[in-house]
Amino acid sequence: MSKRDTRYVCLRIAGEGGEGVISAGELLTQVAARLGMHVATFKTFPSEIRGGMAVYQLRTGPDRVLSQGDYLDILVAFNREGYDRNIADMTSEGVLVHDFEPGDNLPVKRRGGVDYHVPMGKLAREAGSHRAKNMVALGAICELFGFPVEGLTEGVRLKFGKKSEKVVEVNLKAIDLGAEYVRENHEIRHELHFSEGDGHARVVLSGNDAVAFGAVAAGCRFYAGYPITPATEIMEYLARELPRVSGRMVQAEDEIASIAMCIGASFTGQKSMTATSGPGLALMSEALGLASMAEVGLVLVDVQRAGPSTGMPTKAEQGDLNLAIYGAHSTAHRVVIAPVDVEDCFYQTVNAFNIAAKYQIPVIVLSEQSLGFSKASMPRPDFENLDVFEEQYARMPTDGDPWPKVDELTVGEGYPMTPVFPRYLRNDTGISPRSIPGMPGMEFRATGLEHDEFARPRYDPPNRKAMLNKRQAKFEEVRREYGEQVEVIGDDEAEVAITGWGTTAAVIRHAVTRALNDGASVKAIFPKILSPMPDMAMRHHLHGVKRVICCELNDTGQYANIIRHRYGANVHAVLKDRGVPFAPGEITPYIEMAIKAQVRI
Amino acid sequence: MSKRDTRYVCLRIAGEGGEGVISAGELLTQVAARLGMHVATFKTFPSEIRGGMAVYQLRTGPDRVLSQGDYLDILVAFNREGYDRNIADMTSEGVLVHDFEPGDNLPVKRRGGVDYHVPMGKLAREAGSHRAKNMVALGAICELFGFPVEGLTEGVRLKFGKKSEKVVEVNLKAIDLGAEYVRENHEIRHELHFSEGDGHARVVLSGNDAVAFGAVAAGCRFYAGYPITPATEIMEYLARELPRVSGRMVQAEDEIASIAMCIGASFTGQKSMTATSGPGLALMSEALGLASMAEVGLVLVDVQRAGPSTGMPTKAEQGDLNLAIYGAHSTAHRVVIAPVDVEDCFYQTVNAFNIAAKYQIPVIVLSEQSLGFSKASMPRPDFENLDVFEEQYARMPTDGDPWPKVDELTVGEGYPMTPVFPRYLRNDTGISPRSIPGMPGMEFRATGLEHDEFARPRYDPPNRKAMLNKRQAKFEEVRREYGEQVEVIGDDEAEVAITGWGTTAAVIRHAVTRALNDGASVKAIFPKILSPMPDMAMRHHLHGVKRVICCELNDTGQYANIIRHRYGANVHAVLKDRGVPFAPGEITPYIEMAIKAQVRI
Amino acid sequence: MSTSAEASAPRNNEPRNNEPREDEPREAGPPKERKGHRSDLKPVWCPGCGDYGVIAGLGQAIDVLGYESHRIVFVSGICCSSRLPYFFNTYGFHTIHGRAASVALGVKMGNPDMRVILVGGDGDFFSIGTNHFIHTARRNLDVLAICMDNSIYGLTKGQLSPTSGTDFVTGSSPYGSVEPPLNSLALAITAGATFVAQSYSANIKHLKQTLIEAERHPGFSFVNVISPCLTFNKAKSFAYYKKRVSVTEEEARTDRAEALSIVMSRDEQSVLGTFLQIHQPTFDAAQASMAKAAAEDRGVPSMEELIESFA
Amino acid sequence: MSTSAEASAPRNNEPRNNEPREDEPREAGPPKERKGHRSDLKPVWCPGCGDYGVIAGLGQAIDVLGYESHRIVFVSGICCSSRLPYFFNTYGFHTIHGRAASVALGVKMGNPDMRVILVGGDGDFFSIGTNHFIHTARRNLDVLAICMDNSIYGLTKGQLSPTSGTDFVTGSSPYGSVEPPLNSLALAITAGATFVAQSYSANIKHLKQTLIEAERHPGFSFVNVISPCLTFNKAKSFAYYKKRVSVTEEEARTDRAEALSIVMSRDEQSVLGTFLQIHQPTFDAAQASMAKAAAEDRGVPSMEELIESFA
Ligand SMILES: Cc1ncc(C[n+]2csc(CCOP(=O)(O)OP(=O)(O)O)c2C)c(N)n1
Ligand SMILES: Cc1ncc(C[n+]2csc(CCOP(=O)(O)OP(=O)(O)O)c2C)c(N)n1
Ligand code: SF4
Ligand code: SF4
Ligand SMILES: [Mg+2]
Ligand SMILES: [Mg+2]
Repeated sequence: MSKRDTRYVCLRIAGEGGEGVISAGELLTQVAARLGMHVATFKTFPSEIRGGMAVYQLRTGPDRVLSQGDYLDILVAFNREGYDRNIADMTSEGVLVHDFEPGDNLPVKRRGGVDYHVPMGKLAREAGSHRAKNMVALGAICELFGFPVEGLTEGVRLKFGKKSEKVVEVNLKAIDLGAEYVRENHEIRHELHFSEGDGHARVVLSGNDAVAFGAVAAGCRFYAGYPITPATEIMEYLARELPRVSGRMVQAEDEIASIAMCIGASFTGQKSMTATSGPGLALMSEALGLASMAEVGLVLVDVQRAGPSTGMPTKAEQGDLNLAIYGAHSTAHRVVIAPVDVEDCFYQTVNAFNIAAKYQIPVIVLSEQSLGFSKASMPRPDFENLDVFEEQYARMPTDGDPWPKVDELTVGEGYPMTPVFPRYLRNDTGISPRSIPGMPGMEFRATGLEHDEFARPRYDPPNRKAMLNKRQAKFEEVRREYGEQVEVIGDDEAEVAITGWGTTAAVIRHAVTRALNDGASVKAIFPKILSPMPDMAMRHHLHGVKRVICCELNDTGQYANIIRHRYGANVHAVLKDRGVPFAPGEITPYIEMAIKAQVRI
Repeated sequence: MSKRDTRYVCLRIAGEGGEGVISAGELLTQVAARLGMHVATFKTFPSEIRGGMAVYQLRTGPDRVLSQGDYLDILVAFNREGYDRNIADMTSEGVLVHDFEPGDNLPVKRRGGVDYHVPMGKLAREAGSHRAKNMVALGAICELFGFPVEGLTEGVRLKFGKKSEKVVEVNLKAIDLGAEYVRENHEIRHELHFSEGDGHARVVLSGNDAVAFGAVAAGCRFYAGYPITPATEIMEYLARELPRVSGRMVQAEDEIASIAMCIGASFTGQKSMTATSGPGLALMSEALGLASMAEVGLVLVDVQRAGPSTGMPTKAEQGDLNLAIYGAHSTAHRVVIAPVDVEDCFYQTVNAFNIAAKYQIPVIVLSEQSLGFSKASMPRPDFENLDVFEEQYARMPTDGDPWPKVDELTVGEGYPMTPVFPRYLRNDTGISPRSIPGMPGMEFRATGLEHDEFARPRYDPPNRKAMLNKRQAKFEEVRREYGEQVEVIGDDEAEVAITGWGTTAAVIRHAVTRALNDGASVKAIFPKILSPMPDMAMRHHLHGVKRVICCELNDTGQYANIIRHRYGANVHAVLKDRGVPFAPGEITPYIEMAIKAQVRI
Repeated sequence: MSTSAEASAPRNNEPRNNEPREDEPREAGPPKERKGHRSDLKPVWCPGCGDYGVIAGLGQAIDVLGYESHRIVFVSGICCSSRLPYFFNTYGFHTIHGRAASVALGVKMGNPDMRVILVGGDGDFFSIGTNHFIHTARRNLDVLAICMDNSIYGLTKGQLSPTSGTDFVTGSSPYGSVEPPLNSLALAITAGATFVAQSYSANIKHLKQTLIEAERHPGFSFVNVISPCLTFNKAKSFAYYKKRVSVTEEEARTDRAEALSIVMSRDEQSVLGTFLQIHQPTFDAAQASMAKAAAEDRGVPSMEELIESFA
Repeated sequence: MSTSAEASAPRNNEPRNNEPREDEPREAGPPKERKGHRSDLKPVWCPGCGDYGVIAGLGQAIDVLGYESHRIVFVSGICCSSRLPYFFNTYGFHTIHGRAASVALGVKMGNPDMRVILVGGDGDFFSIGTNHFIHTARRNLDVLAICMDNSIYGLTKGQLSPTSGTDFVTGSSPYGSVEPPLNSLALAITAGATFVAQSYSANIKHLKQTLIEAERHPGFSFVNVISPCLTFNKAKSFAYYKKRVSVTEEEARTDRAEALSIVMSRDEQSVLGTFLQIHQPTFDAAQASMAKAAAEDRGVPSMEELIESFA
């Protein structure tokens, strides 16, 4: 087993909802990123509106934080329940910072580690408000683990400065008191220490932030959506920012209207997006087919949550891959992309818009509850060099340069050639010239019926075949353009490969990185696009592989089945569907077993 | 190549919409069935409301008619267009009966065969109405091919007797004139002859009739639906007949309401059904998930049509298998059954209701446009011995026989045991006891949220795991109960197998029967249920098979992919997606190539 | 599980009673001390949420109505308000967002003896669910529909609702909404509801009385209950309504146009009272009559008889 | 494909014009002889179908309005009537059943300079599409919505429509419908349409004039056109309407309640005329004002500025 990399620290704050757990965690995260630390977070809050436990966890280190890791190093418990419910997740050598009498008969006893008692409530009241308990905790954390207190005080000023000077004062006092209490009452009995930042100030976004922001960067100027957990933040961000850049955000009456509005706006040339979760994606299935058939590009973000039906709306699951790929009557092509972490959410969203515009096709971005809600640090994107596709519309023909001829054979009897705009012109790439309302001389009627190159309804077999092929050709173009984009880490010659998608890919990366450090022969393969699958590259990387581990958060192995039927691979599916993400330590044993050829395929 | 079995005759009538093509064909079919001939039909009519060609085709023979075969033996063309558009489908030795001057410069010339001119229009006017053209044709058919004219005249009396004596007279006259004209003007120059019936009078139903009628037989007493081609006839039949048996039929405002209404009615213990086509199934995806999660059984019939989107609503395609199986966010179990012919539509619908009621699960019946619309003869079912499942509801506990204990472990902390009805009790089969509104003492709250055995919302991992397993167990029970129900014909030791589903299975049967007659070593495998797949039996029958041919009417091989990923089979997919069904002759070459190991897998 | 209970539910395939039910106001049962059939589950709503008032008024109304718990079916969609069925020990169905009206129709068709109470929030009823609301009202299905109107999306943490109104600032309308509000009372009257009333979750007496009358009315009864969301709609709090709510003394109208002119005047938005009550055939009764007539005219066929239409 | 055309469409990412458009009645352009921008495709409707009248009246109205073909976008759902966009050589979108209103909203948001005309049948608008109709009307989106009402489902060969009414016999109501009809004019008024009229496909003069006024009205204009289906609704034929149709002389009301009381009286069902016209801010204009204000208040940010909110 690989030794823990002690340069990474995983800290969890736990308390009642309303005690400021989340805001303390977010402040710490923000400050860490500003100082150039790498940080990734995870939070849960009670699924009912009020009451219950709130938990905020962050992991930091000197380099990219691959996942939340397996165990807590530090638990900051605002009360007994915070301890009881979280202590099982801490290593036995972990550090506990708490505000309760450990003398109480604790149901779970620790078998090692270091405890520090800090009377957070009491000190908060001393500082001027019982609500500053969380700041006392932060002060103590600075003192205990070498987190730069100046950064924190600066952070408090930035965050609360506008609100009121009084709040700033109370909070700073509370931080002081927390730090002071530790200095005066505790001797440091642990080794854990936050690693220093590299000085490159980073920004902190949640997966939902990164998608929403990425949309703006990609040129999205129309959004329509209907609120649904855990996707609502995307809409709320765009409600604030789209109008500033002359965009429009409409809260639709339901999900069907949302996607229909996007189809309408895209038809006029606006880059459009909607975001939803599983139940909404299901409702959109029919209209998505229209987008495919009428060849209208748009981006649909599905922040997956645990189902089926309403299921567990605040819990994690990767259960919508089948629906995204196969959720259509007949063949309705759509591209499916699943970002693996927050930074990827940004770039894949830009990617999604580019594909949607270039290929005139709907693109589904499969995010996930635990990704949508967790914040992580990332470098500011280089906007100058960001690849944003700008569509070239068709131009009116001139004498010397007329519209391309359509195939007389498929136009056929009873369907005369006419000089109207050949909106669905067939060509090698399947990508037809497009005009948009307002362009004179190139009027056409978009349609969800089968049609010919002039967009006229047609049901005869030769035309049907031609148009099916055209749409398929376009899909194959996407496969070709993105066919190389498969991330591979590890040993090229390995007989064991591990693969996964979305958030699970990030955890697999972590597990594989560890295994490689231990000298294991394994490779990890992550396709960037899940549909169309990058077959060439996948076949190449799977060549010579004897056993494939597929990990995903659902109970039927949706992705594993694809790997099986497309590549005939020997797949062992490692599935989890309890509403919580994988930890790398849950994956490691399967890698080991696969290497020893012990997995049952 | 196998020799044509001349005991089977395939006849097509073609004319303008409005010329009585369909009613003539239906009359002939009905009479043939009454006389104990086996008959199967196929019709197309223009997809626009009016105008265009109407075509009716029937194939009869001394034994079960497996499919429409490859070529026409007889073409009855009411006019030139009827000839032009259909002649290509006739064998060169075929018989043409027509009402136009073949002297006209025909674009398609025949290279053989026999022609008989019958002035149908003229004789019809003689008989008293230009609308009796079709009856003149029928008279000629009787005379030319030995169809019993007494049966026909009897049929006319039954059909039009109630309407008016005058109509009967005119029609009988027209039949006479047609027959007489042939007798007096033509010498019989062909060998084709209808085979005699076996005297067992059969009934004639379309696939839609058989589904609707099957529902009534299975105990369906609630139907809600929204009109859509090609499923509307199911609703229209039930609108007429359900009220007579105290049932209820509601035309809902849309498809989402349709399935929601069925869920409501099923919840009260009524056997419920809705029918739709692809776009409707897509819209129902979300609510279907509720039925799975709340464990409410219902039957959903999808009469597939060509997509995507509105596509080609009057054309054939088997494109909804993916949507039926995978069209859900997360794992929402549903059973999927695809009848292969008209008779199967009846029995599989009964089956679907039995499964829905017994397993408290939604069941999708995948019919298809060409099946829904074609009529075929079948023997009257033996209603006495028809297997119709009657649900036993839970009973109130008594002292000696209390409610089964639920598992204390999964109830867990904060969720006390209560004496309420354990609606979602876990047990070996996953099938929980059920109560319905009106039963005192067993009240419960059905829900689409994840829940515990008492139907209370619960999101914790242990309960989640237990309930996922419970639902999966139920699905495995269906697999077990229907696990042997795989139809296999042909050579058990064959290295080549051919498989397909729904209407295509019927055509494959035909092709394989021919190949077997030719001595080929091949077997055909048809699972009766497509989800859950009968894995045991499929594995058994695929054992030793080296090459598998999968035929289906869609362009991505939806079923072929399942065979690949479930059984790792070497599959060559034969796909067709032009809006028209397979003919057996299109399948035969693939069987031959597979036997010679020439197919590319 | 052995001794059979006295079940009043129809068994499978047992013919429904096709005698059209009398479409007359129902008589109250004997008032029993049942505490409104409340269940053991504690509501998960925020402290002070208006929906607590609704549950209280509803419980009291049910006590007066005297319905047995196994004869009541609560049907709800998805939202804070839609959690209500869990808190009663009756039959219940917590369905999906927006579709409760259609599920309720199925329940009522499946077993017309049940008292079906449809509950939900303003978004559940009038955003995603509008179509089903309208057509269920049009059919005059005999159910009681209660909308807990807080003019906000509570469960998803504060977005615009169709009843929020212009200039309203929410998470999804940070610059103020540009959408005029939907008048749910007017919509119900136009769509075809036959009993339309408004009440308030802080006036439990009025609420209880209104619910009793609405439930006794045969046909589609709609009660819009103003039920503030303390957490996400600070603008329309109890304090806000305290000044605005008044109870009308006027009688319910029997003419839709008249009732409409009352509920469409802006000032009437916070008036509590019953605005419309008309007696029209219910969907349940009309369906039963139709089935009875069909069986009489064409006979109740056996399967053997039915198949002869295909001979 | 080389020389660029004079395109008036906004290019990608080019900011929309946020100047709120004047919400005043539009002036007519110069009447041009364009034969209503008809396309080469011949309608596939049955001979004598009422929809031919609609296409004629619409073509004449467009001639008078003088709109150029590239500035018109027809949006339809799925049904016989929804085939209409194919028969005009303008931009068009034949979408899916019931969702045309939402697609139209997207089109209008995407390019507010377009004249968007929404067409469909009674089922498309008022059965599966009711929800979108209501909320698009409520927002007062600046489009013209034309329902070709034949009180039947034509394309699917004759089933009950929400506007058919009680006792109506169709393929899906063989014993006569038990559902009261939906009053689409009343629904439009209640939902928030700001121009509501009825016309008749056999009175092309009235139809043309009504469509011109409706189209010139800024905001959601709804015109219900009685347009008989000869094939599947023999009961409501031209002959049936001939006796019943009358043209009102009254002025359009500016008060919803008043307009409602007119369209709700049964006798008024076959009255042709304009029942409501009110001037209220359109959704388009309100959205533009909001965007303008947001940009002024908070500035038009570059991406570099925007990301600082995450720093
Ligand atoms: C198909 C679908 N879309 C969206 C949601 C998310 N959602 C749940 S409740 C709700 C609206 C809640 O507002 P309201 O109906 O007014 O009820 P309240 O919570 O205020 O009582 C939404 C949008 C969902 N569960 N399902
Ligand atoms: C989702 C979906 N459901 C059902 C249909 C079938 N369908 C097509 S048009 C139509 C109704 C046609 O009636 P109407 O809207 O009144 O228009 P008309 O044909 O009478 O002009 C229906 C039910 C469909 N195309 N899509
Ligand atoms: S969020 Fe609002 S509506 Fe929901 S429980 Fe809390 S107060 Fe009630
Ligand atoms: S079916 Fe009716 S609505 Fe459709 S085209 Fe024919 S006449 Fe017109
Ligand atoms: Mg609400
Ligand atoms: Mg119609």
